[in-house]
Amino acid sequence: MINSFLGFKPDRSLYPKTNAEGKLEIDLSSHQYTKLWLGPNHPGVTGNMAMELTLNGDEIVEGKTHVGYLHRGFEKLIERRLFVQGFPTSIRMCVAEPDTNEYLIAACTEELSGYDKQVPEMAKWLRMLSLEMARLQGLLRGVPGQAGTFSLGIGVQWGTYLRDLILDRFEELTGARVYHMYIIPGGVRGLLPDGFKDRMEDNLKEIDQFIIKIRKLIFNNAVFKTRAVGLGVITPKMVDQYGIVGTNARAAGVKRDVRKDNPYLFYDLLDFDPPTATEGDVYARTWVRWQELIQTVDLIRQIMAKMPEKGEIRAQMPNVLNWRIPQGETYVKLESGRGEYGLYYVTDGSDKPRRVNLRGPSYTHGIALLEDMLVNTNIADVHALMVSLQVCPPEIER
Amino acid sequence: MEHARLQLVNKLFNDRPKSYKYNLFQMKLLIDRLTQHYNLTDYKQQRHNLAFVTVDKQLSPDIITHLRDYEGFSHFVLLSCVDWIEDDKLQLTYLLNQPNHKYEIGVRVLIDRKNPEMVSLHKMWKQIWTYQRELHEAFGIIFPGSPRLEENFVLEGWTEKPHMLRDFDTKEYAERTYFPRPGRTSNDPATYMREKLYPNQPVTAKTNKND
Amino acid sequence: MNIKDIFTPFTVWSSVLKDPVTIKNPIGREAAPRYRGFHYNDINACIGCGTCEAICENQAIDLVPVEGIVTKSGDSGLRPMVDYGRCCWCALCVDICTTASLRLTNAYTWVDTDPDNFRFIPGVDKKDWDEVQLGWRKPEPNYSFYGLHRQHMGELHAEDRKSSFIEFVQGYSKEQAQQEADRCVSCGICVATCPAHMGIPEYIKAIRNDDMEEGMRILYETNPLPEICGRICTHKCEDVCSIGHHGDPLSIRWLKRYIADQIPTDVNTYQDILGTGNLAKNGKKIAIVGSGPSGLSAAHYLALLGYSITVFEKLPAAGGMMRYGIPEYRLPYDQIDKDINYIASLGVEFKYNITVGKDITLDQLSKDFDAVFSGTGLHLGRSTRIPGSDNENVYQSVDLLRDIVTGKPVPVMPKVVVIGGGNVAMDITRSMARLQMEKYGKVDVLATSLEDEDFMPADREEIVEAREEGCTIVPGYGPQEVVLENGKLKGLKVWKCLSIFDENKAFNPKFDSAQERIFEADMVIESIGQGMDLSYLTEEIKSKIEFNNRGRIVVDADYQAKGLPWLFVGGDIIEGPDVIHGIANGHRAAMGIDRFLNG
Amino acid sequence: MSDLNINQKVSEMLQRSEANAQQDEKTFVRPEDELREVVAPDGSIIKINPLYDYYSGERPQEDKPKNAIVEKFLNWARSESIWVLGFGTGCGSIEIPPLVTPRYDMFRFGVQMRATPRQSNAFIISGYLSVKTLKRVIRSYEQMPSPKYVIALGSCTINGGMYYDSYSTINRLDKYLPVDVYIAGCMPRPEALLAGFGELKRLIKEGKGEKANEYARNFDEYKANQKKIIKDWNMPDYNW
Repeated sequence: MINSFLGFKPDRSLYPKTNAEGKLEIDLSSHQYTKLWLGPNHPGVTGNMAMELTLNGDEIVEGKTHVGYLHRGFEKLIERRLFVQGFPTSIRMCVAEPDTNEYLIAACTEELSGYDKQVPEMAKWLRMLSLEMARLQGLLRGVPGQAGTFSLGIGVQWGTYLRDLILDRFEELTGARVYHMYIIPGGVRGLLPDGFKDRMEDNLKEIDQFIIKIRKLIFNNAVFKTRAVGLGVITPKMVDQYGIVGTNARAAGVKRDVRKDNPYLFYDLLDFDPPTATEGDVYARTWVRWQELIQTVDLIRQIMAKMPEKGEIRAQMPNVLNWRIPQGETYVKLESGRGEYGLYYVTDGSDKPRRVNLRGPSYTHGIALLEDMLVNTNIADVHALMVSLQVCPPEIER
Repeated sequence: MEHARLQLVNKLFNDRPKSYKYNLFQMKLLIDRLTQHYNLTDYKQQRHNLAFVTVDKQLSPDIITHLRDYEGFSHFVLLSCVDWIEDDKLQLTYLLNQPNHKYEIGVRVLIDRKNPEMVSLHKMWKQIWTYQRELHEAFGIIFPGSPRLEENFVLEGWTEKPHMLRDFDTKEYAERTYFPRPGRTSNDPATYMREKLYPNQPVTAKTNKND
Repeated sequence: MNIKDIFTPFTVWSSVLKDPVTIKNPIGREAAPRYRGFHYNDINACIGCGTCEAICENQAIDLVPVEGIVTKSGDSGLRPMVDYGRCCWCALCVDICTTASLRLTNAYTWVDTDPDNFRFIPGVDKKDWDEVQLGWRKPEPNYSFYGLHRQHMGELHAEDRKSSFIEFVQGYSKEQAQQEADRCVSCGICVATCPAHMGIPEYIKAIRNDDMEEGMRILYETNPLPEICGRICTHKCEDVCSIGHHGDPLSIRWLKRYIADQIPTDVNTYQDILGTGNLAKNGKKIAIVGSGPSGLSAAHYLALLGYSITVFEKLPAAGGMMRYGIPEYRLPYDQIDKDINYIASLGVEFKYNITVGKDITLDQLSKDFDAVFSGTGLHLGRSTRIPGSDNENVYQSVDLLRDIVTGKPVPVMPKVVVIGGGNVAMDITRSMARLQMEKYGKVDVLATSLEDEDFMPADREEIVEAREEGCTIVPGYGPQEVVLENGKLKGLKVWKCLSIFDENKAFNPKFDSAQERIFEADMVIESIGQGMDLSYLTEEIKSKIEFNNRGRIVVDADYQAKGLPWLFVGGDIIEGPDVIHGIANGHRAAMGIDRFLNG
Repeated sequence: MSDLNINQKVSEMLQRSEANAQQDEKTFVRPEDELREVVAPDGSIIKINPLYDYYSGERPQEDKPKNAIVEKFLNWARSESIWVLGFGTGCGSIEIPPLVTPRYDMFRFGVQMRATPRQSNAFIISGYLSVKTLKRVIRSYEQMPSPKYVIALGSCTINGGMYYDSYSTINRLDKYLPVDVYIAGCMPRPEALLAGFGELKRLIKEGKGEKANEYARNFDEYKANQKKIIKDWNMPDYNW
């Protein structure tokens, strides 16, 4: 679409031929193609990931992703740790939205040990609050960050400042800025501090201002429109083929939201409707995320209004040092800012899990989908694509 | 305010069981239909919207195709592997999601641990080859025909046994390879107190036995 | 795209006029009050239990000895050292800290050029943030990593139990025992305090695993009388239990009883479990005088080593004070028999109704046997020697308790006053209450002690239970005179006790004669301690061995009497009245005898 | 040093590394990196060894301090213009954006991010390093012009942090790269990072920021350590 807009018609005769199996036949020694490695050391790549691009001019004919630069072997390490020790380890699986991991570890262990009914109500509200705050800070990075990939830096400057305000609230509530370690099996680790809601409301007001400004800055911007419209289109058919979830699916018109489909915590008490779009391109995805930003602010307000003032924060659980969970397996999922985020958890009756497998949305978005979407795009659009799919490498390789 | 909140909570507890029951009912019907066609060796209803079934290795491609094409499990969630080293088995779990009824089914397949091989399903969903590539690296499972199976996924230059197998000891490997900073020693309180306070006293009874 | 899209973005220029959001002085900006920064440990409150080390998923914490901190009962003398090359500031160590001494301050700046510096002992190594008060502390309330409250032990109701001698503590069910065992943090602080150094964390682990046989094996490593100890041990371990610093201590004694109760009474089962069915004899013979805890313990461990044991007992049944001093409602006889039958099944021979010194002399024993162990205990009641204490209605508690067991008629009168605040005093108080209940249908027993309520030597629960059963406990008074009227006992005159020990910490009570009370009584029971009866030692033997200033025989670490190599002495006559001490030094004396005879 | 010496040294080094390449590293050479013959544009056939032809076999050189006054001036200048390579190697890189944005604004302290190692003189190792990343980090570090500094963030760089038992991450950064400043925390807050930059500035001003020279001096030792864990060493020893 963008190419036709600029009146540019690529010469398809230069493209590599495909063989009988449908694979590209690229002969590098023919001097027709260039191999370019993008990342891992590259400021535009989110996280630490490499893409091996085969170029024809500046157009990509083949893209291969290379992950593993952030591999720490979490799933192996958690197998060596007690159930309660799993959550400080697991949250480091994704630095962009760590709270989701805490919740999943807690929910899986509670479900398998039969304590899920005993989690106090207050703890559930506080879990929801911290999850929504995590989504908010993720979106405050993500929405302006999309414009940042087209070299529009001012939104990033604002967004990072506002995200920092949310991190200050996190610090008050949980005791840490980024790795909160707040949701623990059985409940949470603290009540709201005095005056938290007022300070949060002040921050939310600032974010309201920002939301309006960002609309003028990004969505009514000639550069952004020209480059984002028509880039990286996801069709509704692709959603199931690739396992696309979250905002990426919703921007393609497929309404998938775990908070609505399989409500967890008290999400069915909140009044919201996940935003959708139909175009499925980078512009639509950013637009959906921007609307979700509005919605998340609203959800935080709803949660703060509906939650009780005081209450128990943790159920009485077995001694953490002796805690054993009977044999079983489960899959618990939640809606993170990037989409369905799930944990497959297997126990074998000992005091440590048998297997923990994280299913992050980036796993499919960042490898299979991204590789196919890179073809026929321009080098300059690679980062835009990557950010628009919200690829978070640490959750791919774990 | 407090009253409104209580009303909300009540609404929740009144409404939820209905959707739970609906989900459960749908899942029961599904399992009934499946058992008519296939031989399920094990079935467990983990949650109202999540069940696990165990099927034979040969049957699994059939049943997964059936679930996708006839039961609407169009969303492939994940492919995972569990190492049951005691039974000498690897368990592959294909987790599928039904977006309309909003429930999930986990298809468990037990394969031989000594000679792990499984049919590749990369033609069915476009992201499965990634999982298969990861499992090949992490557990050494072979998926014949799966694209880029032999390529490195997360590791580079790995010469040990597949790293996710239970008998690969990561701590021992790390200590052997990565020079932990020396100079740390710790004491067990009970042992330390014994050495300090009553070093010569018997702690266990000796027995003189006829053999 | 239209022309508007080119101009709208320029509206951001409106921000030019806004105040900058930059923090003027970011370095050292104060973190939130709950921030998890660097560690601080109150080393005086810390007991070095090591739960912080156990919970740390990064192995960031080491327990190291610290200069100036002495290892003593209830304090391992170790303190946590944190490695900031490992820490992830999750504060699980703070949340589980049993003494709540460890906390995280909200200081967070530490820049260094040497990576080896990032290792320190919080609270000992001086750091800039030691004075910072804000930071992460254990969340309050209702937040704990282990159960704070002990499982309630089923008991008969006071009204029911005071009318009979049936055991009133019912023991744990399996669920209760497992939940109680679950509270244990396996720190092992208790092991050093237990005189027998029992493997407490290990047998509690066996309960968690529901492996009673393993638990039994662990118990018999150090204690051959688990049924008895599980009921009447003075549980010094529970006083130092680390989780007792905030919350109830673990009920270690009841858990021990739970294990022993699960094993059937059959001695063959015992032998199968403990693997003692087929002991090899080594041909040497040992005589044991007295079948109290120390004698039984020595007999058991010597029998395991293959010695032939003969136990001489003055009374018609084995058990010593456990049988003749402790009332049946606390320790039923069938439980004593259960433990003793097993020891007898190892080939230990019991000779009852033989008084050493009278029926057979110690010298004769030394000739017939390779070694002699004497654990004769404290069976003589001590008198207060106040005016009137020679009255016929003034009794000694040990005598009465023994008479209750042997079935001799025991004088029971409507109003009884007991002098003493120890466990024996409580035993006689409660026994008398039961007897009164039987005879008169009501309870009127009063016990008085020198010590204040908080310092009474009796176990807390004994006092509480005695009161529940209708007894009156009046602490803090010293007896002055048994009031007689025409030779008939009328009551006991007491003065308020001001202090018990003088400046030199010698026993020298001071009284306030103005606060005088007279307790009406028909009989007075003295229970202020017991003395030993060493009359079986001949003058010749006495001249060879040494006595210390308290009149006790001087022994070495193997409980070998100084000057008389074949004589080993243990139990209450060495350590004072306590069953677990007796068991411990019976075990050690057995090892000593083995060393003495086999080099 | 005369030209002859340099040439001799280079050829020796190339021979040595080529011998290495043929012996133990053969298994890890990818097909496109293998020795092969190609047709040059003029039609002649030439042999190429992609791994060694594209790099030089140079060794890092020690930078001797200059005359005292000049050196002092240079150190002042260096300390006030710390250009950091924008390579987010671990979790800690999430705290870099707040630093470059208005709230903490590290530009006012003379610190800024650069996209390429050629323009940077400071390297923030922001936490754990997997072996795969370490290989790239070494290459990036060696490409940076001297004098250069390394700032290590968090527990992971000191003694492995929470990944002490991971098969994939290194435990001690100082075995593989010379580190100037360590900042404690998991991860350190932006304020602590600024304090770290302050400390680095002080070190440079005092002339103690000489770790790049240490790397040159102990080059063989560092290489030995690096090669011990990077099993597929399909690159020359020094990439500048």
